[in-house]
Amino acid sequence: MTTPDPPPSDSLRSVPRADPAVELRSAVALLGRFPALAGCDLEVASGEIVLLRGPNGAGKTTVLRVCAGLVPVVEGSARVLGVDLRKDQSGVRQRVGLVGHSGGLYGDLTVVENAVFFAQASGLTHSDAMQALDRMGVATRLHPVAVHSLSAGQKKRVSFAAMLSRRPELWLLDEPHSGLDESARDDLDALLAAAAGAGATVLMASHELDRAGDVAIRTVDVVGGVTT
Amino acid sequence: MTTTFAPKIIGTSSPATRILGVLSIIGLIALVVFGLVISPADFELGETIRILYMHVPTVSVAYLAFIITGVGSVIYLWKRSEFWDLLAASAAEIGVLFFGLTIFNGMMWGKITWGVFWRWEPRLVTTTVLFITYIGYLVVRSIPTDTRTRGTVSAVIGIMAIVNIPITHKAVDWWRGLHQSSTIFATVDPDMRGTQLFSAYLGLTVFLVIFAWLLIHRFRVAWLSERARGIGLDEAIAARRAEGSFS
Amino acid sequence: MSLSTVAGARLVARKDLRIEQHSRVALAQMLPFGMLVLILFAFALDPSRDVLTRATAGLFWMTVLFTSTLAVQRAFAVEVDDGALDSIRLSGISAASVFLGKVSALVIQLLVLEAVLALGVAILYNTDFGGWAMLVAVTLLSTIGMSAAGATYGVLVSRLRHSSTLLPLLLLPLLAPVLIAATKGSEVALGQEAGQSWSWVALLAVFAISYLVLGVVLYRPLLEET
Amino acid sequence: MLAITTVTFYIAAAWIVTFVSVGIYAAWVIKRGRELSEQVPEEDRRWM
Repeated sequence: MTTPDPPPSDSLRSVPRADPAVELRSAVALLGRFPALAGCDLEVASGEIVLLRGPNGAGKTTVLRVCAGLVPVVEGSARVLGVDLRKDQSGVRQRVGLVGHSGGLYGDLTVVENAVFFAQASGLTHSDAMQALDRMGVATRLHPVAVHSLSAGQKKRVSFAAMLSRRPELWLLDEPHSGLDESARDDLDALLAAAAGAGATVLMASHELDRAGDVAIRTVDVVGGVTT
Repeated sequence: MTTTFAPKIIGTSSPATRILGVLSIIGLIALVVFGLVISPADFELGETIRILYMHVPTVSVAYLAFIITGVGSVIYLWKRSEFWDLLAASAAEIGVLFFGLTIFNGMMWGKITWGVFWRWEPRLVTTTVLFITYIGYLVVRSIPTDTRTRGTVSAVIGIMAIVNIPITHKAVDWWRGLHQSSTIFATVDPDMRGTQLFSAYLGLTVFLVIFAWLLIHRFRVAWLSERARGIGLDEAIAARRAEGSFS
Repeated sequence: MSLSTVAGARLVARKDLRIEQHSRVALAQMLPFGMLVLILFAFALDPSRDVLTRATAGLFWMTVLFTSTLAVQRAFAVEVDDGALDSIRLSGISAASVFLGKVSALVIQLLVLEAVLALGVAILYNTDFGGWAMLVAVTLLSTIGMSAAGATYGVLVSRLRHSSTLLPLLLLPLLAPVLIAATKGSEVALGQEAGQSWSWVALLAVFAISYLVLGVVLYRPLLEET
Repeated sequence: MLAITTVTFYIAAAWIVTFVSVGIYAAWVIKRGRELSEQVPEEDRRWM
């Protein structure tokens, strides 16, 4: 059941360049006592856009949460942005951005309050937050609306804005295209391409192969807690 | 520090625990002889002094256990070593057992002395509140999570709880208008003489030996069950990986 | 990049108070609940036999204790519901800031609740208030103590399953000394009982300081290292 | 020597319950240790 390394990793090793952004080796991660990751190997070079593809429950979300330093790796090794997560699990948190299934927002706060809170929590300013909302195309009329009354797509834009304002080096996106309308998906693709162009790395999970595949440089299949 | 298995010995015993086990049994027999037969009834306490030969050792051992839990919790959060996590948990379980017995013995003593099982006597109240505190600790440990979260969460409770012991003592003492300082051993009557005093200290010694014996065994059980869980994990991982081969 | 501890704590506290301002859960749910408990106590204890007057302080603090577990539960439900706690863990806010922020917001909300409940006690139980300095000291210190212990256990149980039923089991025994000291301290302040008045205040201060220090230290392993 | 009175019942209860509880707990721990040591391979059966 050992899986060969994906081809790009070999070519990476031959050419001296920056450390890979993500490097999981036989990583095991538990949710409760369930091994959500069962010896997962994954390598993502910096600047890459990688799509994790797989059915529900394959472990895609856990890969993202492991890379964010939110779920510990109990066996194997995990390095993200040069940080050894088995030694310093939280060392990478401030440098990554995660847009998960749940929005990671406060439903009772307004769009602006959420965006400003998370920007300030990362040491940024009010105007950084407003710029990010602007960049994500969140209409001004929505600014004073409580997040819980937004549609799924609008909420996703706010989550992206909260992440974007922090300028993370590694973007971890769970089903980023779901819930978005066609024009928003185009915007998102453009955003991801621009982010990768600016040196950020994007790791996203999706079971929607048709769409997310377009922007991804490389697709990795995940099933049964391992990459295949 | 690694005691490897001698082939003849099964389960969690080792030469050291065998000696402790034999000492425990001899000690308990001696305690029965001294506590129930040889030593006389007390001038003030009457026959009820014999309950103190059980009461004082169990409560002392329980507090000792909780101190070990507290210290183990601090060291676990600092060093993150499995040893201290499991030692803390093992000690807490034994502490809860002995605390339960302390409350029971206290109630028996109360029934004779006051005619009722329960009175709002400071020691009984404090013991009961702390008993429930540590039941919380054990409940949290029984919730399935990964080892690290379980260790962290229970260590935090172990530390919070031990800080609470002196505060609860003071609060309950003052609440009952008991303003003089009292220690765990205050129930060992300083007026006790001869075989009474001897029986009291014999009880303490015997229960400390039993505690050491139980703690070693319990720790080893905890250690083994972590290893068994590791084997279970390997199987779970294999099963998880097999999910992929169907599709 | 990172905020100072105080700035982070202020940010978190302001955020929690803003959430309360929008959702009004404390005002519209916890406060009526507390009032209801005060009234139910009266039914259970038969108000005509002036048990209530004698037990005022105890009943008041029991009510506060129950309400405070609800407040703690609510304070961490808003973090967990939509995964906002993860966003916080990824932000630059230190664990100590999150703790102090959560505690400050809890203290402020509980103080308001206590003020209204005290008014309710004065009317329903016909209590004469007096000994203001000590009442204020007792209330302030016990509220800080309850909030500090509550914030620590609140985040702790949010990491586990069955968290809503686990919280009272863990929190209430820990708060037993606070209940005793706050009740006795209040009785002394109200002149219902003679006693070493300030020793209760001192005990509450020891409790509050201990659990503030523990919370600052222990939030790190709870939020950052797991 | 312990005099036989009504008091004896409660004293006996204290002693017996203590002895029996500790005994049952010890037996449970030992039994559990034996079960587990059968599941765990030899090389893992060291304590620290």
